[in-house]
Amino acid sequence: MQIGRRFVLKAGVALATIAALPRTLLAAAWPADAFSAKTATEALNSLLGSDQTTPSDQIKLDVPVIAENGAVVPITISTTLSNVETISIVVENNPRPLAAMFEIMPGTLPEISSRIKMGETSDVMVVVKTDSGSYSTSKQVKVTIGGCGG
Amino acid sequence: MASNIKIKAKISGDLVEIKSLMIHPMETGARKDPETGALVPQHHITQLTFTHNEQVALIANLSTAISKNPYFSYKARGAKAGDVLKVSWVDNLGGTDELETVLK
Amino acid sequence: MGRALANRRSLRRLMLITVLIALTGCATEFERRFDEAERLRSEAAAADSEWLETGDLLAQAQQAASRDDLDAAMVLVERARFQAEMAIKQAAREADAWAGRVVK
Amino acid sequence: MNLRIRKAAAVPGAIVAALLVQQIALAGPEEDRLAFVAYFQSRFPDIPFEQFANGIYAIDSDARSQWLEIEEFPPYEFAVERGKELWHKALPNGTMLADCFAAQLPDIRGQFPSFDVASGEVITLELAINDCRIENNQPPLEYDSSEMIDLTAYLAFEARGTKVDVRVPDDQPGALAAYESGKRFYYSKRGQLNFACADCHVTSAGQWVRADRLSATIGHTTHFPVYRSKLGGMISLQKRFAGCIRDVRAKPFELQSTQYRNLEYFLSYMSNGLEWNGPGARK
Repeated sequence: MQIGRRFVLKAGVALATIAALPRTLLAAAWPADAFSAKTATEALNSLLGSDQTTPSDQIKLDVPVIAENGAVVPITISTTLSNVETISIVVENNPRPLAAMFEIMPGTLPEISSRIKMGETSDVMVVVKTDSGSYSTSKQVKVTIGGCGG
Repeated sequence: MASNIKIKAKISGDLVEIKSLMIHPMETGARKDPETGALVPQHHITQLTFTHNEQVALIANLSTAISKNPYFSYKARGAKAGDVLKVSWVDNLGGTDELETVLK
Repeated sequence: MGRALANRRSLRRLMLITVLIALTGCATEFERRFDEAERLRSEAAAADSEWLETGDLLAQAQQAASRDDLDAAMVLVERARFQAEMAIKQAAREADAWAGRVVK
Repeated sequence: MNLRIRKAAAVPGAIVAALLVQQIALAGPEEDRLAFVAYFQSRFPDIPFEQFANGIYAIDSDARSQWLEIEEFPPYEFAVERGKELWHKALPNGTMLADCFAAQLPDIRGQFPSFDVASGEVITLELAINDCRIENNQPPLEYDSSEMIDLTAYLAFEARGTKVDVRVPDDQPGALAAYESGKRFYYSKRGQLNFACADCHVTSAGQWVRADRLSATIGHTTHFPVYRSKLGGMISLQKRFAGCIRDVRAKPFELQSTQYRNLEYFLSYMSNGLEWNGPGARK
């Protein structure tokens, strides 16, 4: 389903056409099972068919060492890997580890920034899926309880 | 009325950097209402789509682990002034919002 | 007494005291202590020195009294009185002490 | 009522002389400010003066980089946009809020807090906005309503780059009294934890309280209203005062109470010379 949809998108069909596609096809787009998984392994198995990823130093992950506020943790990801299809953010110690999965279309560079929530100190893993496999890197972000901060 | 989505785009050469910020509570479903003590139901954007001239550029599939009032940025090639950029989202409760802008 | 007052929790403190006196003909030990603690609380407030929970403690004392739980009510009133006294002492001490901290 | 142009009331020379003596005894506002600047510059010799307007982000580099990420596209921009619409919308009688202020848009924020001779009180930007509404038969806005926050966010944004220049006129005994009252508030211990504002933000500035670092006094008032990530929304300066006061377990005062306005007057004076850089983003 995922592949079929990407094929359609790569063919450059307008969004209006996609919106007209059967509901089931669109529903497949938001991977509900992966998002409801309670462990990183489960989430990756559901999302990519395997939790096996190749560690790669071609992925750059910018996250703070100590999060100022676990509710807003800036994250920037970029990679020099080619033919990137998706980029996923997995916060291992969150109750639902999969935070986001970005589908990168041709012409779009694999350079993404966002802000995520972290319930506690955790490794943040980024998985980049290309046409040749799944690659990953991870960094620990410490989340602390505030002192006063009014 | 002020839109609930904002876009900033910066073209340099054939590269464009797109930043977007939107108002959404991104409720986890685990937070209690401070007044009533009742759990606030989960309410989050599930899918966010960016298109350039009606071609899909980026789809972000999201969970509640994206911060309140979500922010995203990305870069794309082949952009030029006059291109139409559109951001749209749907959330788990059927809510939607979108914003269209012309690159300058 | 408690039964007669059961529905009066939402009335203001002063009203409660008035009603108590009206019903019993005289102020009980609890009422006297409550009155005193409330007087000290407002003295602390007038000195811009009231502590965070003193008013809440008094409200809780009132609720306990209206449930006929006088033991709990007395403990709460006592805590409120202690806080108010400390706050007044704090304000008196600070009347001069603050000046010694000024950065020169 | 015209809030911005006030002729200095004539004060007999004897009173002026008496006040001068008193000021020397108390150390005047400018001496206080210079003492603060010297104190913080000796505590943080590597931080240029103008950086103090960024609070703790002037001091902590990991926190600073996260703040800069937020500033890439800060959520307060929505408040600024809404505030701009509100500002440019006429009141029912056709009056614009701008008509109540003599200054140009970028200078309105910087006119407050100021001492109002007629009422003998410190006037904040929030009071001035409400005075304008009342003069035009509109109900005042709640001080922490989104409309008020949005309007002040817009005025703060327009004021960016102008310098804080709060005045405590020498010929206004009431002004000095209000300033002194705010100063005294800042240095007085209060609450169950027995802390003065100054205990944290002067003596312990830069130190950790659990996972937070304490900011310095100078720069405290330059960037409000602020988007707090913790709240996912905007708060005013005085709401922030209330938060600090609750943290030391003292009972907070009403927003725009005399206590808070005098405190704002003193604290804003301490930021003189820094740039207005609101609205801000904080954790």
